Amino acid sequence: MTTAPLLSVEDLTVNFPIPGGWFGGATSHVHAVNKVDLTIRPGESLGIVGESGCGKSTLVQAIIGLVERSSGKVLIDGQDFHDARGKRKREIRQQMQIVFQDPQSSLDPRLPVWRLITEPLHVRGGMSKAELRARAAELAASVGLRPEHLDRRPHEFSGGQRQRIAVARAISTDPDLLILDEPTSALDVSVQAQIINLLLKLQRELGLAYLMISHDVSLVRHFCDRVAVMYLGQIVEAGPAVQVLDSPAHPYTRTLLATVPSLKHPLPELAATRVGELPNNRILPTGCYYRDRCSFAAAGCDRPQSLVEFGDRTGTVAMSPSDKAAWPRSVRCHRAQAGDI
Amino acid sequence: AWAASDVLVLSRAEDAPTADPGVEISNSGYTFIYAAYEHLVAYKGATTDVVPELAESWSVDDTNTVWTFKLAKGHKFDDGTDVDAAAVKFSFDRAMKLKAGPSDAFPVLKEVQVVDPGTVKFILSSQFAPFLSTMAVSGAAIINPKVMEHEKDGDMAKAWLAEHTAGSGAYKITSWERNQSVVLDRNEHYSGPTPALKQIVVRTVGEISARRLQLVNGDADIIEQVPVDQAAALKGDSNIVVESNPSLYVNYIYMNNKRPPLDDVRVRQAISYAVDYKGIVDGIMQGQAEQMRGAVPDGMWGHDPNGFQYSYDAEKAKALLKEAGKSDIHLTYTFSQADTAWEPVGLALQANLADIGIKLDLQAVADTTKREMAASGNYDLAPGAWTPDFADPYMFMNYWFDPERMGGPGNRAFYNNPKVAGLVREAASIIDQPKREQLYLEAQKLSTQDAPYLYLMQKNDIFARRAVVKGYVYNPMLIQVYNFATMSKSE
Amino acid sequence: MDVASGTLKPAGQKPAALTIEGLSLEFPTYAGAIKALDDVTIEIGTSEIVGLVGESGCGKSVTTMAATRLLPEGRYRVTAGSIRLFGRDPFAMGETELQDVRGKLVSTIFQEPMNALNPTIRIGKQLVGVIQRHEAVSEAEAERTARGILKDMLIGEPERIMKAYPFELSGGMRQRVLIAMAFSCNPGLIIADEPTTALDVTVQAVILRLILDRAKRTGTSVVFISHNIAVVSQLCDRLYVMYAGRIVESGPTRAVLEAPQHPYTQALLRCLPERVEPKAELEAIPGTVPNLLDPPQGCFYRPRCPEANDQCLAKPPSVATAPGHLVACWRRGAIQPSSIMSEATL
Amino acid sequence: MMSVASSATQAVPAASGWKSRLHFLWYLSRRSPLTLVGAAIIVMVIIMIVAAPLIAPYNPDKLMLSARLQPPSAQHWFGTDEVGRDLFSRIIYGSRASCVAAFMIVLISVGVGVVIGCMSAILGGRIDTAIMRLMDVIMALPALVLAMALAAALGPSLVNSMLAVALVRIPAYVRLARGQTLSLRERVFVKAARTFGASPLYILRWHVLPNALSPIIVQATLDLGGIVLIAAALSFIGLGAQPPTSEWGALVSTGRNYILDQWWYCTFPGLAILITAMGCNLLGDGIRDMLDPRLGGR
Amino acid sequence: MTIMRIIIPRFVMLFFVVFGVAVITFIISHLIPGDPARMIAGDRASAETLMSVRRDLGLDRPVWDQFTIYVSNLLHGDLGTSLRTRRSVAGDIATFLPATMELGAISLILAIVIGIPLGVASAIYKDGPIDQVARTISVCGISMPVFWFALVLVLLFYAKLHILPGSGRIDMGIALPTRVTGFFLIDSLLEGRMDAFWSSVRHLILPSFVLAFANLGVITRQIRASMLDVLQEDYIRTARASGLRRRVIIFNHALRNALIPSITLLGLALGDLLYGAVLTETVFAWPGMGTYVVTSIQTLDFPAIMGFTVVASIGYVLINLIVDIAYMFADPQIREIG
Ligand SMILES: Nc1ncnc2c1ncn2[C@@H]1O[C@H](COP(=O)(O)OP(=O)(O)OP(=O)(O)O)[C@@H](O)[C@H]1O
Ligand SMILES: Nc1ncnc2c1ncn2[C@@H]1O[C@H](COP(=O)(O)OP(=O)(O)OP(=O)(O)O)[C@@H](O)[C@H]1O
Ligand SMILES: [Mg+2]
Ligand SMILES: [Mg+2]
Repeated sequence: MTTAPLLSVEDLTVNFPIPGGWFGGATSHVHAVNKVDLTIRPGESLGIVGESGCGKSTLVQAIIGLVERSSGKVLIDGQDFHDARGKRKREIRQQMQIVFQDPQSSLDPRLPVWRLITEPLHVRGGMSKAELRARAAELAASVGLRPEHLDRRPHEFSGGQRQRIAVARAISTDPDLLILDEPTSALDVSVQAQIINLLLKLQRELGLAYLMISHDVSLVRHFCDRVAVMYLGQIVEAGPAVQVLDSPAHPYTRTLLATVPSLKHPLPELAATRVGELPNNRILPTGCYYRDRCSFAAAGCDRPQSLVEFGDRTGTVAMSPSDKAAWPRSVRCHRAQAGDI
Repeated sequence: AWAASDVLVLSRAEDAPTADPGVEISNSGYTFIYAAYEHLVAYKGATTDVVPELAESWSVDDTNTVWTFKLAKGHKFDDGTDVDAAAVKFSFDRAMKLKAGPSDAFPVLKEVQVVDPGTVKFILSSQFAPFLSTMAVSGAAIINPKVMEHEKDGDMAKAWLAEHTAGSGAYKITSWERNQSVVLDRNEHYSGPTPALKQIVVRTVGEISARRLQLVNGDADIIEQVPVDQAAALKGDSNIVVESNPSLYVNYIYMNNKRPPLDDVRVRQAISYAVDYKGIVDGIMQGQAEQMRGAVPDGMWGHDPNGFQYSYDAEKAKALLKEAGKSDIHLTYTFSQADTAWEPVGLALQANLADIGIKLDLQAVADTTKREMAASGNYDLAPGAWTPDFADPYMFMNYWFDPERMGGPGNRAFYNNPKVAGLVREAASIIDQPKREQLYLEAQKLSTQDAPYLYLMQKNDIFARRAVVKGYVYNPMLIQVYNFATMSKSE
Repeated sequence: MDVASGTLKPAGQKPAALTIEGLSLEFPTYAGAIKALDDVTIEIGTSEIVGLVGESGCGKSVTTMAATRLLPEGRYRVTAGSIRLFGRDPFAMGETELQDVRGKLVSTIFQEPMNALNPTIRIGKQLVGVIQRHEAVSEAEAERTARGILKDMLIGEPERIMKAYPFELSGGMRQRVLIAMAFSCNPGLIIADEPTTALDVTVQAVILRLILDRAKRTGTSVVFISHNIAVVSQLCDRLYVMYAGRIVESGPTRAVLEAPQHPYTQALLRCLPERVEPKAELEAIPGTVPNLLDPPQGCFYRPRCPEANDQCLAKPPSVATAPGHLVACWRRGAIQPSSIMSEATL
Repeated sequence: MMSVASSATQAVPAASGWKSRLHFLWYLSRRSPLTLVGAAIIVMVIIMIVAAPLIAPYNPDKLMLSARLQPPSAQHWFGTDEVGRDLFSRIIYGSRASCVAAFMIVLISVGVGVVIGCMSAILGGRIDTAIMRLMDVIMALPALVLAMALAAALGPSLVNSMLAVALVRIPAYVRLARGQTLSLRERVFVKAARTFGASPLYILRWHVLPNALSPIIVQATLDLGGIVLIAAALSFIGLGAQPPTSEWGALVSTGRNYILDQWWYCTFPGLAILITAMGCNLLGDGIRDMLDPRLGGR
Repeated sequence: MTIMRIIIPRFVMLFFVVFGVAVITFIISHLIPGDPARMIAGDRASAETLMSVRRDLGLDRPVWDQFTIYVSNLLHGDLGTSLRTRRSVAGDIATFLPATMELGAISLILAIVIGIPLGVASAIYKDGPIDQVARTISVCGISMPVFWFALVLVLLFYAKLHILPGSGRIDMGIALPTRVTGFFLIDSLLEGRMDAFWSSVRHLILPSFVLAFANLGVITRQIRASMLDVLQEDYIRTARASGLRRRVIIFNHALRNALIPSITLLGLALGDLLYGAVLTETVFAWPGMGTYVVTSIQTLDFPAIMGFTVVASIGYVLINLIVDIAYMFADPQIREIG
């Protein structure tokens, strides 16, 4: 694989100040995302899984610029819109688009569908109303909405149709990358299937790359080429979706997969679900973040762990970003590397 | 709830600001001042003539600038000390030092000298005809010098005297609850016969309807500020007497003589002819007023019973306007709600003037604002009310027509006729009354022709009392002032 | 076994926890009546864990809320059918009688743990309030019971939690408190209305385990509502599949999932990404759920069903295809029961 | 007491045309007859304002000193006043001053308040703080007193009193608009617009204003009732419309001098104020209920 | 600690607001046409007299000086001297405030005692006859022109039926109770004078009812709305599903939470009470702040208006402070974490 990465995220960190001082000053920070590196190649789908509050949404929102990053870089096609200004910024920015979880709240209830779909173009400017409408009709058709829908308002649609509108809007600027933050978790399974099919179709037709967050492991397995498992703002394991999800290496990935409800295996015993609550992300633990909850914890876990290629027995050399694209599978656990698990 | 027969309850619209003779300028305060203090001289009965009160006799020197008063014996302040020359001197010195409103009644007072405890001398800087009359005004009340014990921060006991009294009158204030009631009790040391009424209670009740009901229910013995409509309604009740007496209170309208088109005498005359005086007197005032005839009201010497009176004559008014060559006149009537008649009068004027082609806008403002506008000449037409402070035509003629007094002091029409000015000034400088009367009549004749003001009406003073209240004597100089000492309640 | 009626109830046993027979219910609105339930028949035996699955809005909650009469009074109409809660008709009960039953005989755990606890009352007080309401015990006794049951819910420091306010607890913790509350008076039936949808998968597993273990231990019946078939499959002995206010299929979990008879159930299972190759097209159900203001004639699934024919214009009756396995479909014989689960590890 | 299934998979049927609207009206009259009463009152008042010359039997300013204080009769339905004007006609015409004033006040305070509130929320930081502190100060001023003081300062006239009342009402709308803006800013569709690179002004114009307006309009309708009262109260204490303009509060004020013998004088204008304010409140409540999805309507 | 976090900024705020109010009133007072000196000295005062009065009042100084003097006096609690009553404004306010507070307190209590149960009943029986009645009452209360209602009641109960007094705080013939608190009800009881007590009670009935009625409307409406909100909360459903008694649910669970948003409203209602009191007092000749300020405004007695405004705004901020603290105690989330 030699293609240049479409998106490359380097060392991305997001801290939220917690206002607590008498006059509004911050006394501490929420460490939502901690030094995340990831890359997506054109046409590829990357899934991110992890339990609630581990920083998935914050990560993608930092990528798309909805939350301020504390440090790190986000390059789309080698450019970081953070440093750009004005029209240029908008252009770089519009190479990626986001589809949110709840289609109801991500659509302005007062605008007609055609306006919603073409909003990114409207923001960009330079198109007449008629042109916008024409484009809206094309886009609507490509996501399976009928032309007569164009003048209706979002509340007149079902959840699935609304999500179609959101998808149409996201592809209106011909982006290279679509970020999907739990795009189907608010929908019923039958509707989920329609949306997933639509997204897959669009990927085939438009060569889109996806970055998808989901709770649903089987959906990620189905939808994504690669998957990254997040824990406490870090990526703890990454690699081809099928490999990671079928034979997890990191202890956390294992627990997570064991608890995922499935038709295939019974409800786990309490012992196996002994996962407790997500630890405090205000004070980051030293050493391995998962140590306190890990049943494999042993000596050496109190050292900071780094994400290294699985099977790289040396276990000490961190990967350089350019290496990662080539390395298919990596894990952040010295015991897994050592084959102790 | 009937009050006891030796307690009189008086109900009025608003609380008096103060009872300090050196400060107070409103009739509601005079009620207390005249009840609690005596003066060197007093108005006689229902007339405007003065008679001795604290002074037993007086004399004036040839230059008419030095007045000497001999004090009567036996008058005592409410703490038992005698009223002496020092007290007189103290009272006037205090008034002049405070230099508040009341001091204006003594424009030429240079010095008060104590000759001996029973004799006091007033030295004037120039001859001032109404001097003796001014000795009867509220501000000339004689105050016990001991009040200086209550002085605070050099205020000449102003704060204390605001709600207390220290005089030799029949009553003294014993309690003052702001906006509720003031209680007056008999002064034990009063030199006159012991009054029949032991206590006077003055209540503040804002609503006329409420006051009226109090009177009807017997909760109040006297109620003040009775509008004509209420008076008419009360007349049917045999327990109630509506006192309606011709007063020296006049309602007139300032016409701004400086502002075109009102600077044209013909326009002013036209307006004076355009007004339906009878309609106003009968319709708005229910007949409780009479049309003015010249500046000096009926009841005051100097009034001219045969003087010229404008009457309603729209044709003449139109002719005058035509003669003046003015058309399309647009005027504003600036008024406040201080007098309830002002708005209906304005409405009537608006209708009347419309008939002769003058458009009149009504502009209601706060009373203070209205006064300020009148004082600074920032108006076209504005209603005014005037009562004399002392019983002398000077109060009308010299105030209204002397160009020296333009604006606030009195000449609010900004009227300037040197001939009239000369006449009134001369009248003020001599003390020969027949001669003065002559001059004033002459001045009235001239000024009425110039129509600087719109002479509307002389109103009756109306209040209502229960029939059981006896002995009230009306004096046109003493509106809202009662002769409590000689009044009584009997079935 | 009473095959004809399709229930598994052995004759002569004590009454079932909940029996709903032919219940039809509607909500009158200005646009017309929303026919939320149509001829719903459900039976929950004692000590049985029964799942109720179906898409959003298909009437799962309404069914159970009607059973406990928790629907807003005056806003709905029962047009047919009957309900028996432990042999008693909730609609014949007086207000106080009903209150005695709720919490004591039947408790409910709702979906949103975030708001299901009173924000201004301490956890302990809320628990004690419920216990004292139903059991004649002293306050100290009630507190002891509450602590005990919190411990059973694997809450480490029951003392601390009892003194806390709901906002101080995480969602998973709150849901455990709610389960503790539901179990606190040892009810015969627990209705769990999507108790874990709002929670994280890891927490969900714990919560489900807690419910399951406790119910098995105390012999409590559970009605488990979910739109997640996987969850229901892990938890329930039997399940009912609902579609647009009707029960379309019911039976033992394994039987229904392994050999679904109703085209809707089949389609639903085929939607799941679990069983297909990555990136392959998922089999989506065409069309949308019917408008309950104006449902289609006959079988409600007809407009979306590939197998539908004229017969389907009449309402299909529930027929047992195997013991305890009922299907409401005219075409049940004509369709191959696609054995979804056979590929899987079941 | 259960929430209607939140994730509405089921398409809501589009409200189509007059038929569903009629249906809705009928439904409303059963569910909320008071709202209909409110609407009817407002319609009546509007008719009164527009068609005053057609309705009023007399010229409201025509003096008839000979017919003072006549009781209600066939000629004068509501009697006459102290200078013989027909009270019925004056009340009809009075609706103009009273209601138009109230309407203008609401319009001004909504307009200014919304602009300031949105700006404040969008600019944020020091400017926001400064604006909000200023609003706190204005809020802390006793409303009626400030209105009276301002009216007194600028001269008592309807316009000045209106400005004064509008001024004291502004902070309420600033807060409302600011709150709306801040909460809308957190809404996902606004976030979405930000990811397209939309400028704050774009977001204000296309997302914030249109969405913030409906709660503000509800508030304004409700306020209208209160402001009719305040405007009347100002006139009542002599700070309102200039004579001879008829205004309800002023009519009550003059009428109270005659309350013992001429009960009709202040009774009818008072009723007019009461009924109008009631209309606004009923309608406002109704609209709010209708916009509240929880309460059934849509 | 958390209490301090709320209180201290509020006190800073208090100074800020009072200063702002002082600036605004000062500016207004200087815009007003009308010469205070003329008011004191009288219309006919000569120019000389006017000058002397002006000097007395400090009006001859530059505006800036006047302002600094005004503010520094303010800091010493000196609100200046009323032009109309010629007394210190602070003294006037001290005199009139108790009357208003007595009236306000009684009517607020009335409004709360009637309004809350009415609102609760209205919410519980939503759309039923009780609700319709309660809504009608509340909408009448909100829409009622206070001054007119007062007049109508005076006409009815005083003029026509003669059963209740129509003006003042106490009967004519009864001596005022010795001033201790300024509340007649309390003072007369302290003195053991039942005649004065009952007379004061009778005088309070009409004005406090008028004033209560408007607030009753607001309170009922608010309680109803927040009760409706609360009643559809999930935790109420939980409580119902747990078989708790209806009474317990309504009073222990729902009302408590419904009151929290209502507290803020009560704070605002207190502000409105002042406005209503102004009008009520005017009609009932109640010797309180309302009458005082209306008369002051009519006569453009600016020191009095400014003094009143400053005091009222301090009152407003203090009330809000109390409301915030009450809010904090009612809502554990704020209490515990601030
Ligand atoms: N604006 C914010 N201010 C403070 N903390 C925040 C903010 N946004 C998120 N957080 C915190 O950052 C952490 C990560 O949140 P995030 O929403 O990214 O999690 P997530 O993985 O998307 O969870 P979920 O699966 O529930 O959506 C959480 O602890 C959250 O509380
Ligand atoms: N109070 C109500 N008024 C009107 N319609 C209602 C009411 N409650 C429920 N409904 C309707 O009844 C139908 C069934 O609702 P119900 O809540 O039982 O669905 P559900 O299966 O529980 O869905 P979900 O999975 O979303 O909870 C829905 O169409 C809903 O709109
Ligand atoms: Mg998220
Ligand atoms: Mg449900």
